[in-house]
Formats: sequence, C-alpha cells, structure tokens
Amino acid sequence: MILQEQYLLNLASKGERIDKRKPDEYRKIVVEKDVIEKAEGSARVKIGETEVLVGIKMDTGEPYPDKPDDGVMIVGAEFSPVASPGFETGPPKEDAIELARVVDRGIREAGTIDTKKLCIKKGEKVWLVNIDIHVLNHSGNLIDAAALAAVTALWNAKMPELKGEKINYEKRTKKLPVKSKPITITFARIGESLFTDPNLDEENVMDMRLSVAVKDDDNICALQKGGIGTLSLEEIGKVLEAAIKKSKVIRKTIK
Amino acid sequence: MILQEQYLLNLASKGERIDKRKPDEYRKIVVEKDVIEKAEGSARVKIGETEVLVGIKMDTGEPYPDKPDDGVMIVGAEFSPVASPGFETGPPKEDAIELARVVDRGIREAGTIDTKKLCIKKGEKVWLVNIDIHVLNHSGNLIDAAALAAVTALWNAKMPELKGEKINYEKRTKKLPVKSKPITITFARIGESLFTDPNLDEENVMDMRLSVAVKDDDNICALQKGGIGTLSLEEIGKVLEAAIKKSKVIRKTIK
Amino acid sequence: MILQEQYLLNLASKGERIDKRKPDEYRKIVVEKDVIEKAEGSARVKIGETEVLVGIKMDTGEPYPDKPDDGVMIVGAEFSPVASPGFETGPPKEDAIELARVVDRGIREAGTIDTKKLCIKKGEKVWLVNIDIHVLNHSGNLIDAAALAAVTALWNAKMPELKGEKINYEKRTKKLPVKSKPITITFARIGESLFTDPNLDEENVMDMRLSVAVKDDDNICALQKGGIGTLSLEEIGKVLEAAIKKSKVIRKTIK
Amino acid sequence: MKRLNSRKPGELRPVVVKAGVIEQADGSALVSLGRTTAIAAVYGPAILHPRRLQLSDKTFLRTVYAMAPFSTTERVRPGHSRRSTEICMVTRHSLEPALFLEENPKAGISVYIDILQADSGTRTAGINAASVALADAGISMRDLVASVAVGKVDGEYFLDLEGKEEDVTKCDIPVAYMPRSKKVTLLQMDGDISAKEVKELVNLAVKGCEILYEKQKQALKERWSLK
Amino acid sequence: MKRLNSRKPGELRPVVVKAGVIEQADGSALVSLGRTTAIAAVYGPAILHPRRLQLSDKTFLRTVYAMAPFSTTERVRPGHSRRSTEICMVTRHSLEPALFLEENPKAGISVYIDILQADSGTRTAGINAASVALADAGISMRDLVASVAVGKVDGEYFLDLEGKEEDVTKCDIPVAYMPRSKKVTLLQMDGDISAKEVKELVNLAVKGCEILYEKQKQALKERWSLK
Amino acid sequence: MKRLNSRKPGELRPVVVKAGVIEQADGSALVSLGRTTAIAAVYGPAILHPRRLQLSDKTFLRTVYAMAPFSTTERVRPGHSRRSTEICMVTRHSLEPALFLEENPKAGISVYIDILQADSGTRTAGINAASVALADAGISMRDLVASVAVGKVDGEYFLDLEGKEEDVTKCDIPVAYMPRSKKVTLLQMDGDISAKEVKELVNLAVKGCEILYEKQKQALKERWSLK
Repeated sequence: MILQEQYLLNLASKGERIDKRKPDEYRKIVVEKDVIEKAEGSARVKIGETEVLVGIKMDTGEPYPDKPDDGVMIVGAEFSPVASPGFETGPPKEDAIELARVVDRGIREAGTIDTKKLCIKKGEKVWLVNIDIHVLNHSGNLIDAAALAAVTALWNAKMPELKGEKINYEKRTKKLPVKSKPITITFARIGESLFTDPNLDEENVMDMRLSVAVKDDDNICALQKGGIGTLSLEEIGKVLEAAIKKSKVIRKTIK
Repeated sequence: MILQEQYLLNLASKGERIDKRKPDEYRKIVVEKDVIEKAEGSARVKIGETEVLVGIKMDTGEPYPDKPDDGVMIVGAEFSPVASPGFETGPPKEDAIELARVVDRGIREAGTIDTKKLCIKKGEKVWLVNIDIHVLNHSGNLIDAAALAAVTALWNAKMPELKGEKINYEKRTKKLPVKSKPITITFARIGESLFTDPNLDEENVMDMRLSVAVKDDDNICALQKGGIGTLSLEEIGKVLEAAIKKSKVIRKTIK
Repeated sequence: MILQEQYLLNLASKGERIDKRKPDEYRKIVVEKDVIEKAEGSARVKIGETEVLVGIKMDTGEPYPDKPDDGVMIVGAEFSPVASPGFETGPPKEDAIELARVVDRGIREAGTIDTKKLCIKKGEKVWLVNIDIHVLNHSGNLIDAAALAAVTALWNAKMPELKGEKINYEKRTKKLPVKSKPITITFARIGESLFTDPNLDEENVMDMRLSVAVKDDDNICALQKGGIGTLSLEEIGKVLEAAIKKSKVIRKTIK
Repeated sequence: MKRLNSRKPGELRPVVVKAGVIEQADGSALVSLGRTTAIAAVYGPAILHPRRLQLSDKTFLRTVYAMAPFSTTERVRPGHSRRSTEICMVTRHSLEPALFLEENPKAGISVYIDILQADSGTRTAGINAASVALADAGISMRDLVASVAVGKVDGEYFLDLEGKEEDVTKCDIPVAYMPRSKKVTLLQMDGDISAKEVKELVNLAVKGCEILYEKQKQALKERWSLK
Repeated sequence: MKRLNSRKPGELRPVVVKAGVIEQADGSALVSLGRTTAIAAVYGPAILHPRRLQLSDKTFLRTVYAMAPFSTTERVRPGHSRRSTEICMVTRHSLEPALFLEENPKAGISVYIDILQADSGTRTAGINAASVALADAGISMRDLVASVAVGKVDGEYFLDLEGKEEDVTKCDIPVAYMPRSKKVTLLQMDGDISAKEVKELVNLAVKGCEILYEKQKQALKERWSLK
Repeated sequence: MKRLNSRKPGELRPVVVKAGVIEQADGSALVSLGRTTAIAAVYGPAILHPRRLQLSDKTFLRTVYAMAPFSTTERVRPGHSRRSTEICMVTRHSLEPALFLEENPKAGISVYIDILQADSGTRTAGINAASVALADAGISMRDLVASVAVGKVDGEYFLDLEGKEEDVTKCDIPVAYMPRSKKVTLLQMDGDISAKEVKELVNLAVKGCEILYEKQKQALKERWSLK
C-alpha cells in the first residue's frame, strides 16, 4: 500500500499515471441506455472498471409549497454491497449522500428537467421524478459516471400515462421534458499534478478532488471540492478551464 | 449440550423421542379464548410449556389500491423478552418475522377472514384486522401454537360498532366474518426421523422443519421449510399426508 | 472522585455545601427573553454555569381526536453534544426524555397555555406549539432551568399571522394566550440533607432528587422523584413546603 | 361520582398476584389490578454482555417495560415511546433501593415487564410484578416494593384509579413504597391540588401498598410451599 | 389461459447465466429468467468481523437480498422490509446445504444479491445467481443449487411463473434443489391445492431445476475456459 | 436589487466572534454573521472510543453539525438529514488541512457545531466558529480557517449572502480559506455562471475571509489576555 502510494506519487511528480493515461484522459467510456424495462428511463455507464446503473421511476405527488407548479426531482444513491464488501446495507453513508447530492445539484442547476411541464394540478399534484443511482462496481470516479448515467437516463426517459387518478406504467409514450446536458468532470490532485477521471488506486492516494458540472453553454452549474487537501486560486482556474474543454467531448456520449 | 444432542439423535434413530411421545404426537394442547377483554378477539394456546397469546385489534383505514373492496389483515409477531432473555426489544428479528409471515400465509390463503364483508366504502374505507402474536414462553413449535391461537382468536372475535366516523370499542356485537379453520402442522427432522410438534430440545438438534397449513377440505394452503437441512421428495409426500391427518384432530380444539 | 464524594458528604452532614450556599439557596439566575428572532418565543436561562435555551415554534395541524378544540403543545429536549461530550446525537436518551416530560407536565397541568384559544377550526385545525429545550451547558439542575426558560419563552411568545392556509411568520403581533407561571423547584438529597438547585458536583453524589412544580396559587401541579434513593413521608412534606416558598421568589424572574 | 364496579374510595381493585408463571425465567410473576395485567420475568444475575455496560461498583439493573399491541383500546405500535422510556427509568429507580446491587459488580439483572392488558395503573402493576419476580428469582432483597396510584375525584380521595376514573381525576399520583423500611421509592404526580392534599394522598397510597405487600408475600409463600 | 410470450406450461423463460460479472468480488454471477435479473457477489471466506458474529463450529454465511429502487413498476424504497428479511433467511437456508461451512470456523462468507429487475421469481433468480457466484469464488461445494417457482393456472401446471401469471395462479411454490444429491433445499408455498398437486408441482419444479443446473455448469465452464 | 440592511455588495454582515463560551468544553466559540449564529465546542484530543474508530496514522476528527429546532422559520426536526451529513463532511474537510492530525494517532478530536439561528451561511458560520474553538482548545494549528459565501444578484457580486438574498442569487458559493497559507479548503457551488465569474467570486470570498480572519484572531486575543 505504502509502496504503491510512493510509486503513484513518483509518477505524478513527472505528470505520469499508473495506467499511462494523459492527465486529462478518461478511461474508456461505455454508455448504454434503456437497460431496465421496468424503469421509465435507465442507463448503464462504465468508465474503465467503474460501473453505475441509473434508473428513473416516476410517480405523482404534492409539489413543494414554495414551487406549486414545479415537478419534483429526487436523487438517491446506493452503494450496493455487491460492488464492495465495505458497502453494508443500512442508512446511506457520507460518500453515497455526497454522490447523490452532487449529481442532484448538477442536474438541478442546469435546469435539465423542465419541471414546469411536470405540473398536473397547480399546488396539488405534480410528477415526481426519482433518479436512483446504483453502483455496481466501484473503481474510482463514481461522480462523473453517475452524473453521466443520470443525464443519459433522463434524456431517454418516457413518461407513463395518467388516467384519472391512476398511473399506467404499461403505456409510456411521451418523452420526459428535458432541456440540457450538464456534464460533470472531476480532477484529482496527486502530489502536485491534477489528473482527470481518477481510478481507484489514484483516489486512494489523492489528497483532493474538484468536480465541475458544465452546462451546454460552458457555464458552470455546480462545484464540489472533496477530500482534505487544499486548492490554490490558480488551481481552481486551471480545473475550470480543463473541465469545460473535456465536457464537450464527454457530452457526445449521450445519445 | 453435545451429549444431549447425541442422546436425542440416538433415540431418533430408533424412532423415539426424549419425552416418550410418538412421532406424530403433540404435547398437551390447552386453548383458551377471550382472555383479553380490551381486544376484539384473543386466545391463549399452550402446547406443553410453549405459550402464545394472540390478540385481535380492529381499526378502519384505506384498502390496498388493487383490492378496493377488501378489508386488510396484518399479522405481527413479537418475541417478548419475558419469554427468553435472548429476545431483546428492537426491530423484529428473522425468527419473529418468519413466524408472522407463516401464520399470515396460512390464514390468508385459506380465506379465513371474509374480507369482502369488511368493506365500509369501496376504495376509501375498510376494516383493518391486526393480529398480534405475543410469545410468552418459547419451548418449541411456536408456529403451530401461534397459528392455532390466531385462528381461535379470529373465530371468537367481535367487531366494534362504527358510528359515523367513530369506532365504539365499548360496543362489540357482530361476529367477525370468518369462514375456515386452517391448521398448521410442523414436522422436524432429527437424524432420519420426522417428529411432529418438536419441543425446544428437539428444535435445537433438528436440521430441518416443514410446516404445512391444511384447510378444512384437506387442501394445502401454505408450506414453509425451515432450517438448513434438506428434504427428499419422498419426505415431502410423507409430511403432507401426516399433516392432513393430524390437522383434523387439532382443528377440534378450536371452539 | 471518591475523595470529592466523601468531602461533599461530610459537608452535607453539617448542612453545608461545596459552594457555601444555604440549603435552600439557588445559584445566580439570569433570565433573558427573545434571544432567537426566528422563534415565536425564546428565552435563555442561566443558573450558575448551567445554561439552557428554549425556543417556541408554532405551526398548524390536527387536534387530538379527544380534544377537538384544543391547541396542541409538544415539548422536546435535546442535550446538544456542545454541552457535554457524553451527549452524542441520536435518539433522545432517558435523561433528555425525562427532562422534556417533566417540563411538559408542569406547563400542561398548570394550564399555562390557554389551548382553547388556539383552535382554528374545531376537529380539523389548531395551532401546534413546539417548545424545544436546548441545553448549552450542563452544570446541574437542568429541570428547574429548562422549566423556567420554557415558561419565560411562552409568556413572551407572539403568534404568527394566519392568512388563509398560509402562516406568515414575518408578521407576529398577537401574544400567545398564556395564563399561569408554574415554577419547578428541585431538591436533592445528599447524605441526610436536602439542598435545592444542586450543581453538577452535587448531582454526582446525590442519591435522590424531588422536583416540584408549583402554580401561582401555591397548588402543586407536578412531582417527579429522580434517582435511586428513597423518600420518607416527612421528607416529602418538607420539600413541598420549601418548594412553595422558593417558587414565589423564582417566579419574579419571569418578565 | 360513584366509583366503577361499586368500589369504595379507599378500596383496591380485585388483586391477583401469582409468582412463578414463566417456566424459562429465573423468576417471574403476574399481577392483576382489576383489568390491568402485568407479567414480569427476571433473568440473572449473570455476567453482563456487552461488557461496556458492566458497572465497576454494582450490578447493572436493566428494566424493560412494554405494552402488548392488543392491551389497550387503540392498538399500541411495537417499539419504545418516550412514555415507555420514562416508565423503564422510574421502574428501575423504584426497584433498586430494595436490592443489594453492590454485591455483584459486573453482573447484570434483567427485569422484563409486559403489560398484557391496560386499564390504568400499568406502571404500578408492573412494579408490583417485578418486585415479586425478583424475590421469586431468589435475589436477596432488603424489602419488597409495592405500588399503587391515587387520585382525587369530586373531592374524594380514590385509591387505585381504574379506567375512566383516570379521565376525571384532579390528579394522578403513582407511588411505590417499601413497607418494612417505610420508604417511598416512586413518586410522580400530574394534577392541580394543594400540598396538604398531596401529603394525604401519598398516605392513602402507602396504605394501599401495605395491603398489596401482604398479597405479594402470600403469593411467594404459595409458590414456595408448593415446591 | 395461454402463457405469456407463447411459452409452453412446462417451459422455462429465456435463461441467461453469466459467471464473473463483478470485478471486485471474489465470485459473482448474473442470472436472468425472462425480465427478472439478479446479480450476486460473493466476498470471502475471510476472518469475520465483528468478532461476536463468529461461530465456533462453522463459517458464518451472510446473505443479503435487496431490490434496486427502479426494479419494479412501483419504486422500491431502500432498506429492509419484512419480505426481504425472510428472503435473506430462506436464501441462506437454500445455499448452506451445498457448502462445507464446518471447514472454516470463525470465518465469514458474504453473499450479496441485487435484483436489478423484478418480474416474478426474484428469490429463485437470486438463489441461482448466488450458487454460481459461490462456485465462481472457488468455494468448495457439494453441489450447485438451482431454483425455480411453479404454479397452477386454469388447471394447468406452469413452470417458472412470470409477470401477471403470478396474479392468477392458484398457488406459488418456489423450490430450490441440489440436482446431484436430489434434495430440496427451499420449499415454500402459498395457495389452495391438494397434497397430490403439491407433489406433482414440486416434481415439475425439480425438472426445471435440472435444466437450470445445466445452464449454471455451462456458465462456469465458459468463465473458467476463458481464463 | 439593493442589499438588505443597506449593505454594500462587498460588505460582510455585522460579525461577532467570541472565544470561550462553553465552560465544559476544551475549546469553544460563538460566531454570528448577521442573524446567523453558530456555536462550536471542541472536546479532545483524547483517546478515542470505540476503538474501532481509531486511525493508525492520525487523529480522528469528528465534526457534528446540527440545527436547533427553533433556528429557522419552519421548525427543524431533530436528527441527521442528508444535508446535515454532507455539511459535517465538508466541514471536516475544511478544517483538517489546518491541523497536525498526524501528531496524535489513535486520538480523537470532536468538534460539535450548533446552529442557534439560521439566516443563510450556517455552514460558513459553523466553520468560522469551529476554527476558533480549535485554537481556543490549544490545539496546534497551521493556520486559522475563515469562511464565507458569495453570490451574484442582478449582475453584482454579493459577499456573505443573507436571508432572502439567497432566494434570488444566480449562484451560491461557500468558500473556506486559510489566509496565511492562501489555500482554499472548502469550495462548493450551485448556480449558473461563467468560469470567469466563478474565479472573480472566489476572489471576493477570499477577501471576506481575510476580514473574518482578523476578527478570529482578535477574539482569541481577547480571550487569552483576560486570563
């Protein structure tokens, strides 16, 4: 472990990575959509060995009092113990909560879902959109994988029909109203170097990561610094620019 | 403990039991009804030292959406720590959950309660029947004791009156509509022998039990294999026949 | 610790206390009202080092079925871990529950809040009054401090306005209808002596305390014996009289 | 107001005390006060696990009070409430003075109380049952602990409130008492009465406890003479 | 009633069995029965923590069954239900007979089962996946465990109920079976049928298990020949 | 839009920093930013229990953030929420860089933060208070940590958002900063602005932190000169 750490730090001091990637290079990304028939929308994203499944389930319910004509979006994340013996069942832990909240903010602030179109009866009944993140293999950079899977699932989701009080989940025709594709790009710092898409080995030695959610128009819609390391003002600027650049490439994987 | 186990296995190899019972013989059964005045129905069943109390409490509530004109039955089981220091309070454990679910299935599948008659207003309001199992002494074969107590309590339960929105628990006149008397018979395997009504010593050395719920017409309405042992197809057949035979006798204890 | 205990017991045998107070003497009491602007009412009470904050938050909700035209009062207590490393977050512990329940009983039985005046629509909608006790420094005699802070907060609370379905918390004009000032006085027994307002050192060696809530008319509205010690009938009489006497003095601190 | 079941103001409800009702337990008892029925089981003393609960200077006494779901008019949901947590605590405080817990440090005694039917006075019935169960378990005791509640209805003092009397009483005072030591071990009160009335009512409760004490002793005698 | 997807009464749904699907796990498998998909991961054997769970005479087998929130028509709330707790238990009981747990006392093996999509038969799909995952982990086994449910619709025996068939069946009998030892390790039933019918249905389930067993073996062969 | 209380865009709310406000604690502080009030107490370093939480290479830093029930317009229910769990985490990450945790492995330091009144900026107020409380506890530190949030309203950059400003801002960026090391230890953002604006806003936050840092130092000086 300590040898491994030293090795990665040595590489990093030369700007090199354990798997020969360039600092701003992602592992291979595979995006599949509509993988769960029972869900209104779904996607599986693999980034290297990391594998995340996101499913969208819709229901009706009350709007928030302060937004009476907006549909409601809820993001949840579970680290299934299937993916790691450390993930025991029980109340969601810090990491799973952070994952859900960071994905939530990226999607919400970008206005990804057109929530105004999800109002059924103002102040009384709106559509609820549950976005559930299910981690199947944790091999680093869950945030970017989950964010990408969530946006892909949303763009391919179809709404069930409403017949009076009842939801007919068998009949899904209309597309969920969506309007943007925020992409989250994470950089980790190892030694003095900033590497995007850290794998699990890199996450184990990184002291800090910064995740940046970028909108289609290059505006930033969410930031999250993770880990106990620090950031200089220069580093913030560098990460923002690299993230904007990279987001354009990743956005194309959403079909 | 190990000596005890060896002793019971030796006996079993000769088809004999520690308390001289025959393989298909129950311990003494005592059934008392209406033991809790505050409950709509109640029964105390003793099988040997095992003692179980079942109380029925009724309330009104919403029906399940897929069964808008059926009353709702809920079975719960608590292993009171009074009965054993191992039963601590807290969320119900595996054994208590299994007990409740097996009793539930026997009663439900036999159509014991005529749930159609418990509809107050279709789709809106029906009677809820709470069947709570309270174990007072655990000395083996809780499933059969609890199932017998539950059916006895149901057959003697009286419904409270409904006055507009209010339930008058003081006035209970009409009988709860019930229509069958399922009986659950459990056989345990010790060594190669199958013994009914295992006592606690026998449960500690058995490797498998099979519980069979039998309707008045000899049809089977529920099965549950317990424990980590296995069953041959022949054994299944033998247990089913013995259970049907025994159920006729036990059913007579319900007054 | 054991030396400390012996020392306090020796003093007590002479009717003396570690901080030179007389048996029926309180530490310095400081009462501040309206310390939390966001709350409908609030008070901070210091008795010596002990410091308790009470905030009142109001909301609307359903009345209890058996009291359809009464507002509802709920008392909660949290021992913030800020006040002591032993107070971990999580479900409230015995001591916090006792504190909340004793304060609740004193206020409730004295008819402190005129709950009839908190009815909005009989059987459907009434005001809920949440009284939350937040312990900031635990240095003994939390019950008396919390009870005093709660009554002070109630007497200075202002109700938010109701506009149709909505509560306007920005506009608080009318006073909360209150009508009595119960005062809770606690005596602890150390050795054979009875001392009021025990500090933390005294609580650590006391074997019993008796808390007495006294109404404006000297009637008793709540009693709570705490601790594993016993009381003689004579001691009960003595404590009641001393508490009544002391309550008159303490009541004056409520402005 | 006349009392329910034509009781006199100073009269207890029909009392049943039975020792040795749970085969598995080290000690047990059933106590009924009218329609209120409590059953108590004692396990221990035994080495206490988990070890972090062990006390260095005395036996750890655990008291668990729970109501059966069907014990009241409205079904009780299983699990602890704030009310039951408080009753566990005051029950423990009521019983401890009767025990010599300092004799067995690091050990634990568990007292489990189930309320099978509730019609006022469940905490007092539970304390009565627990006290007999502790004695039945052969645990050495300074004294038995008897317990009863008192109230005031239409100006009269009522012993051992039952059912709807509790809705109209001016106060509710549960008391536990060690009759030989003449000491009160439980004292709570809700209500609105004078100090003088409190004292008179506690005196009435003490009288009730003395009668219950005789029933407790008799139950233990019957239990042990049968052996 | 005709079967969905024009299946014959005694025909399984399309079966997919894949071993080695979770990189991190010591063993893993995916099993689909029609639209029902279960994934199982095995971790261990390893020294068991916390130590109080260690057994003195055998390995502790932990089975955890959970449904993904999006696996069914109505979203499943995360966390354990009474249903999932029972399934964890019967799954453990179904698998234990195939293992030599007495070989490694104090160790623990964890089997985690996730239902990614649920369309009837999740417990049987989970058992099939868990059995393959255990073999994939190189844990020595007496036998594989295959599992399938059977029912009776309009007087006919249906193998491997799916979707809406479950709403109309006269009974639902999940069975797990060790094909080499010819032993049943899971047997549950809800319904209303004669003893004779029960026996015939269990026989049908056993036939289904034998087919599933071949698929399991094949999956393991494919997995290991690739290495 | 004009700012509330006629503040200038780059102006902090009235700041109160007080060290040593909780007698029992090893260190403590109160910080008010306008109507937002946080109190922090530090206990430790001390041997950490339970032992399984001990870290082999550094002190375990526990941060607990909680809002008093009466701190906001709508009552806060006690207990952890997902929001408070995340704030606990980012608070810990904000403070750790300032501490020499590797000096005391196996020990634990607990930082408890109570929000007594919430009017925007509770996490930043809590970090400011925690930093002073750690220093007040005599724990050796590389630097103090100051913290403030920034936003953009009607095209203008606002320092230290309060109350309803938070409802109309285009973004909300809480920042924590170590002024001597010139390093950012907390950076979060919600909103919709350009990268250039992010950088400018973070610069504004840093300026605010530098002012807060002076207030922190002054509070510690007052506290210690009084002794």
